[in-house]
Amino acid sequence: MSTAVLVFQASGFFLAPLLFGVTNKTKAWFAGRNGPPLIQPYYDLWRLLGKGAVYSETTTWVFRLGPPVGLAATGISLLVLPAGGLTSPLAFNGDIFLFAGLLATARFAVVISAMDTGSSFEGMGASREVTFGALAEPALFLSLSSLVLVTSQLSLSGAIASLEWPLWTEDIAPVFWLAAAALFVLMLVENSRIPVDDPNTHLELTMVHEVMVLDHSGPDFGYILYSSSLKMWLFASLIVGILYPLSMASPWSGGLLRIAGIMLIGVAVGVVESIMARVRMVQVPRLLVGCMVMGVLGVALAIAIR
Amino acid sequence: MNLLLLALGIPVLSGSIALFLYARPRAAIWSGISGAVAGCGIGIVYALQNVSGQAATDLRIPWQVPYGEFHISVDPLSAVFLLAIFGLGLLTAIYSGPYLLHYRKEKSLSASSFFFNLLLSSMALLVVSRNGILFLVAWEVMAIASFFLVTFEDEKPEVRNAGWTYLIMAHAGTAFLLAFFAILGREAGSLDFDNFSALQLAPATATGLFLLALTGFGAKAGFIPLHVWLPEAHPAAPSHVSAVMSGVMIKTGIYGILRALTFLGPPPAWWGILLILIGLVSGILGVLFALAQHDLKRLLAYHSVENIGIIALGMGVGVWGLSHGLSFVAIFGFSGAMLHVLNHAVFKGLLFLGAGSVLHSTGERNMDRLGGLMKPLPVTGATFLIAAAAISGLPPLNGFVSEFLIMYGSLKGALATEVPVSTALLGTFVGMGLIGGLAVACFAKAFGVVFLGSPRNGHAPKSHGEPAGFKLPMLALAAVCAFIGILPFVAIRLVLPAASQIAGEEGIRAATDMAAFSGTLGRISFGSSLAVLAAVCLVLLRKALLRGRIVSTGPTWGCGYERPTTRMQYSSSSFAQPLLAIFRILLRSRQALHPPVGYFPRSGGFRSETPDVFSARIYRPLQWWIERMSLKLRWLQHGRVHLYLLYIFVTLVVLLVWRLRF
Amino acid sequence: MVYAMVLLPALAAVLAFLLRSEKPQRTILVAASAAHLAMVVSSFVSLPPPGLGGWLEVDAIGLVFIGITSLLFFIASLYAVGYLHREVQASRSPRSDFVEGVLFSNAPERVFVGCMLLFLAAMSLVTLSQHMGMLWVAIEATTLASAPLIYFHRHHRSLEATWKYLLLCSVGIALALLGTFFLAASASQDSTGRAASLVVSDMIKSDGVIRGQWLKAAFLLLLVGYGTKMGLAPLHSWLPDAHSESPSLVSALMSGALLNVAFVGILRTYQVMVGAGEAAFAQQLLMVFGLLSMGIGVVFIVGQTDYKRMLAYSSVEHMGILSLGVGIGGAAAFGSVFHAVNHSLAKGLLFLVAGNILALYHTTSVRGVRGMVRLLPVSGPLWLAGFMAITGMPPFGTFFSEFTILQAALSKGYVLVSVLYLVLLGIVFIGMSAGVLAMAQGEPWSQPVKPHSEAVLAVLPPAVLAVGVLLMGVYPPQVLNTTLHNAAALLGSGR
Amino acid sequence: MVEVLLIAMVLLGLTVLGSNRVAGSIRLVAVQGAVLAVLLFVSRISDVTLNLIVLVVLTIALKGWAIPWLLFRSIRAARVKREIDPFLGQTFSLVLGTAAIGLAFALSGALPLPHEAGSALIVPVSLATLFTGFLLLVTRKQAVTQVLGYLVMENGILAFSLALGNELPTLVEMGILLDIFVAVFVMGITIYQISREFDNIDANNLRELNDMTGDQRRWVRRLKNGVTVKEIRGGM
Repeated sequence: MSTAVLVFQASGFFLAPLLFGVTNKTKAWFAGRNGPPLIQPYYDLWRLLGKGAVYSETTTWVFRLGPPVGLAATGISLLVLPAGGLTSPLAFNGDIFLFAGLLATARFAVVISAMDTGSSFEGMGASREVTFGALAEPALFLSLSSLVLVTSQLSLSGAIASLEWPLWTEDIAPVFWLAAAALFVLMLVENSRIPVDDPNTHLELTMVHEVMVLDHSGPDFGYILYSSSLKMWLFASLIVGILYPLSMASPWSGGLLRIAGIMLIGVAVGVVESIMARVRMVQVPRLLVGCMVMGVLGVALAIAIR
Repeated sequence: MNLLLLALGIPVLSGSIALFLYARPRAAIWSGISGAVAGCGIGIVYALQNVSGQAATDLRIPWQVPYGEFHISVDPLSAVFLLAIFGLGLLTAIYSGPYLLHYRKEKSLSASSFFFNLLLSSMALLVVSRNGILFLVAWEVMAIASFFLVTFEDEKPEVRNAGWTYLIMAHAGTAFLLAFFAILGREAGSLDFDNFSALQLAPATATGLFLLALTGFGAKAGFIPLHVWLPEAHPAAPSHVSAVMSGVMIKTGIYGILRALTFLGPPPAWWGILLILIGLVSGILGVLFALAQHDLKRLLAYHSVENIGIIALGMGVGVWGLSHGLSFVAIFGFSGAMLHVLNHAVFKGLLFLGAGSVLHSTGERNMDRLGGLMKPLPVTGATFLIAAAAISGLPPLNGFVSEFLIMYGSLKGALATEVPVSTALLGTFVGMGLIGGLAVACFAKAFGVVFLGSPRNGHAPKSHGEPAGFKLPMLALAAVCAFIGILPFVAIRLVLPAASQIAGEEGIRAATDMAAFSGTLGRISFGSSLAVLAAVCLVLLRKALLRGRIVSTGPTWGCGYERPTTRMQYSSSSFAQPLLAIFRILLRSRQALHPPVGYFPRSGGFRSETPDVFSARIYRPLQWWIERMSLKLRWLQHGRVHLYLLYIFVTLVVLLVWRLRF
Repeated sequence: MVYAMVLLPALAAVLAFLLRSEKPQRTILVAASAAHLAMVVSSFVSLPPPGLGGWLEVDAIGLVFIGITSLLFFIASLYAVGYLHREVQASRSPRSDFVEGVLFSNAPERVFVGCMLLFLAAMSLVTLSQHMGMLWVAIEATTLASAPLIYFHRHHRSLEATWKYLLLCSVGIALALLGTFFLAASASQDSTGRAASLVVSDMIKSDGVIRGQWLKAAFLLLLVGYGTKMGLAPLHSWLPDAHSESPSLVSALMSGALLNVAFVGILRTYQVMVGAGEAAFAQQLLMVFGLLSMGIGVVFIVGQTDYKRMLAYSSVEHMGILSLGVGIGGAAAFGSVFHAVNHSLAKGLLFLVAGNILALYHTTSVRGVRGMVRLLPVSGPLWLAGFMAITGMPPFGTFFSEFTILQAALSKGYVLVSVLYLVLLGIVFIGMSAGVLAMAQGEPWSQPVKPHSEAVLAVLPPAVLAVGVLLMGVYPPQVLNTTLHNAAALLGSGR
Repeated sequence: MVEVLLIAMVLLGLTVLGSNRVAGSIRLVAVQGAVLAVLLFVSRISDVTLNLIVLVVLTIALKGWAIPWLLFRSIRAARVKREIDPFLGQTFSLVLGTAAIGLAFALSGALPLPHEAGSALIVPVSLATLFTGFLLLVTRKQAVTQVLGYLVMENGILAFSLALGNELPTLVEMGILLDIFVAVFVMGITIYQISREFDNIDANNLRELNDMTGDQRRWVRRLKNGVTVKEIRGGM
């Protein structure tokens, strides 16, 4: 395992919060404010990790288990992804399923810890989270499987590594576009960004993720924020991995370019959040079904062309 | 072989002793349990010796009845199921002690403990029998024993109805099996399994037999739409019985199908695709109906339907691979299916035991009145959580491993360049994605609503606590969940020989490749254990961070709402509502929504109930129609002797004219 | 020996008529039936020599059926002792019957015992006689001997049942007489009209000269005639009434022995047909009647509100199975004879238990009976066991016989027949289980619930039968097995 | 000679069908029995054996005397009303009877006598008498008249035994006669009991034992008060 791999794998864990910073900056720029500094998320994390904690007396150890498990699962699933286009140390045939499985584990952990509080708000959040999760899972499978079918590679690293420029010239290119688009929407849903949910509101109305973590405080909340930023990063790097066409001689330059790409995704999210309004809760499932349709199209194309 | 005979005999023997201890419930129970434990213990040892399939020996004892012979033998396939039966049997037997003693005032327990042991022995006999008649006998004895176990509380009408439904479905299934074996017997000239596997069947015959087996065994396994008895019988039965029935008894149907596959020669591809379709329907509808239930045990019952669906998917992938000569795919499918059989036995058994302990301590099955049981029932809660995560197919637990095998197999199949891509295979793992997601939702609901938060009916449950007889089995099962999840490459050794046995000779070669493949499983276990490790570290880190800081407790933050009551918690209905709304069209659940009106609403409410579509739309009308028809003909017996004489006369004349034709 | 099997019960009957007091009559009943059973068992060991110049002979078929009859009768006679005792206790005071409360009395006990013994004598004669004419005489005799038994409880419903039984069976059997004459006509050797033997074995030998048309007509008449007695639909109309109104042990005998005995009549005729090479003709008709009877049985079992009538219709159904089995032929013939044994045991068990139920609950309506398992610790389980036996669940013998028939049907390629057979059996199971389980399980209407102690003579006989039918499935005795196979061979199971 | 007697049997059967008096029909059946006995004698006139004599005498004794006596006794005890009220009027049943005779001749066409021992008329006549008996059984309400029907049937059947010459051994024939006698005897007793239970012997009252559902019973009751067939189908 070369140093490059180590560096880039590690970079994900270090740079993930920065992605939020980028997004917020973008939004601020659109709003004409100058907004919080780019590294604001790091401040937040630091502050939270430094705080004490308040626990509701209805809760049990399940509540305290949620954040660490969620963070751990998300982190490992990030390790499964190739970083900077380099095969990940955890890569193996079928790691797609481990990747998805770990994400599901993280979701499960956070959801039950939310339900442990017995608050109707967090129950509601949990209910919505699992609802969207249940629909997001097959969409994710579809878009990933279209990649697998095109590249005949059973591991994420393999699949992404073999998506190179020549493929883009062939007529299977739409498959990548579709997969990328689906993943982008999935990213918005999974990280409950606009147009699915507004991370800044604290009104009961529309919250999915935010409302689940109302009762978490101190380090626990820090864990949660960090793991959600990791999740964001993870989707972004996946999308970049698909769209990034070049293959460089030196791994370093390639990796750096990819990181830049990820930051661009962050900007894109910011743009979306500034120019779009939040859709009504009942329409989110349609959004996800839209993802599935894209996935199905991708798979169909892939089959048709093979 | 003698070990096996002991394992078969001891439970029945001790059960019969229990039968004679009619008047003394305690003695009856202990005699029954001790026999079951001893028998199962021996059985487990024997099964473990035989999973690799070296020491396969026959035992043949002549039997007077027509076509009958007492012929038993053990091959890897049998051994896998024996392992499940004896393993779960042992633990549930221990559990049954304190559970049944609860009832010793009302009723005699000897019958129950006799039939429980009889059920265990008959299941074991079923999977080792090598003669059609012997098989059918074991099959029906199993059905009868489980019927009497289900109707343990026969004073309740709903229990009686449940038992009746179960009996009817079981018998209907058996009718197909009678035809199945009769035709096989015609082809083979005897009802000995060895002759069956030697058969060279015509394609038409093979297809007919396959469909018969699929229906007959499917009724026991609970494929939709033959599943209607499960959601009735499992809630009605005592929990240790539900655990055995759902954990292993319905798997005898799976065993039957796998065994049948070894008779019917090389399968055409569409058998596999049919199995995959059945699997998808059962899996998705099963989990959706489960999500819609509010009765904890009913929910679990529907989840059995879902898991049977997953197993069917595995078998489908296997058959597909077999038919295309992709033995690698076949191995993945079959080993995944069989590992899932074991896994489901473990976590579904555990879940039902947990539900039993909830029932035992609160006397309540309706989740909308439960909540906050984590505090009074810590062990039950913890183990239930593990089982819930496992059944949702989450790493690092065992459910994930078997589902991984199946999905990976289907992906391999889809990538195989020799054959055109099969949409069924893509459907398999995309469908399994959906099933997994829904399962997460469903068990977040089941676990969260029952064990977390605070009791919904206001007052804390009057807990009878958890007897040691409950804790031990549940902890053991939870440990197995974790073990298989963390060390999958050990578990897969249990099922590989059996899988390769079904996949045929080249299957055995592929099995050796699989041994190499267990490297991949090693990666899984590496990733999983890494995750566990990371979680532990994070917990420790938090401990370290919080050392010396203020860690206070307060009420749950209600967004400024001052007087939250426990009735305000999300109920199981409201938790499931968004998903149910999406799949309304399939579920046809009845919903009663009373939204709060006005500025100071007095009350509001939401209720939803989801009866089984199939029993409501198919079975009940059919039954009604039969009764109607027979009643219409009742006037034939009108009581007038003159007309009776006329019947005779007319019959005579008709026969004379018809047969002597002039 | 063959004479003794007939004459001993007959003489005992006469004795019973003459005696006045009750106790010796019961002693005679039990003693005579025990002796009869002993004789039958001994003839299982070694066949006794034929009598009346071959008119009376114990062949395999006869042996099977006289075996059933004698065993069942012995058990019934044991039950009868307890039953009559109960009856005497009950009829000290004028009693009103359960259904509509009219007062009634019993027939004198000597008539009952005497007719029972005559009944046995007549049935033995049927199973033994090889001569078609004598067979007819014997079968008619069974009707006459059993009619007074039905009318033991003297109220108008039992009277109605008796009348229907008498009239319908007599008329039917009269047709059988004409059939016998036709048989004789068909068997007549030559134009001089020299006597042609009506002994079955001779007729089988003298094939070829038997004229087909007459033989066919004869078979039709005999089938209709004895079919009426056997209870094949649509000739079964008398059966549910007679079975539901007569005392339970009589119902047990009628269903378990009498119907079989009528079946023997048909089997004899069938033997002749096979001998004359007309097997196909007979088989088709037998299959038609078999399926029809099963169908009728189904129709009236589903939703049946009277459990004795339910059992009666199940007899119709099983008679259908018997005739279907013979009709299919081959291995099914064996299955059919085997099934006759199993059915007799199971049905006897059920009717005897039904007697116990009636004695406790005072009603024959299914709705009136709840929670038997709680109230009757022995009869309740026996009732369930009988139900499983009669619906053909393993490990009871019925399962094996029914499966044998199915196997034969499929191997002969009768797919449609097999499908109908399975479907009908399935629906019967649904219908019976609904009633039987409702009776056995649940909370009894009567409170408080405390198990009754049951008389030994009330539960031992059915228990013995239960063991018997279980034994048929688990380990059928070797000697019986061989006898059954010989019987099947007589029915040309080869072809 | 034989033919004449055979024709007489058929005619007697028809007369029974036509008669509207119970006592009268009993006598007619007795006469028919006697005719049968004579037929028996005449048809075997070639070799008269002791068996034959006994048989003939026994037949006359039973059919001509004992059975009628039994029946008269039971109807006197049961105070039967003299008229027969059949389901079908006498005229119509006569028409049916004639049709039955036609059917009988048609059937006998398919059954050529094995040999020329008896007259060609035997088969049709016996069948015709059989059918007549059946008609009586089906169309007559009273128990006694049904017994008469049974007897007529038996006469028809026994008439056929003439066709066989002496193929049935005497022992069997005796047994048959005895059976018939006992049957009628038991029936007589039963009739007596019936008359005690229900103060008439209208066998039509014996229909309490049935499996009809409630509304079917209702429909049958309305059927007696006359409804169209269409309605019945609606009801069943």
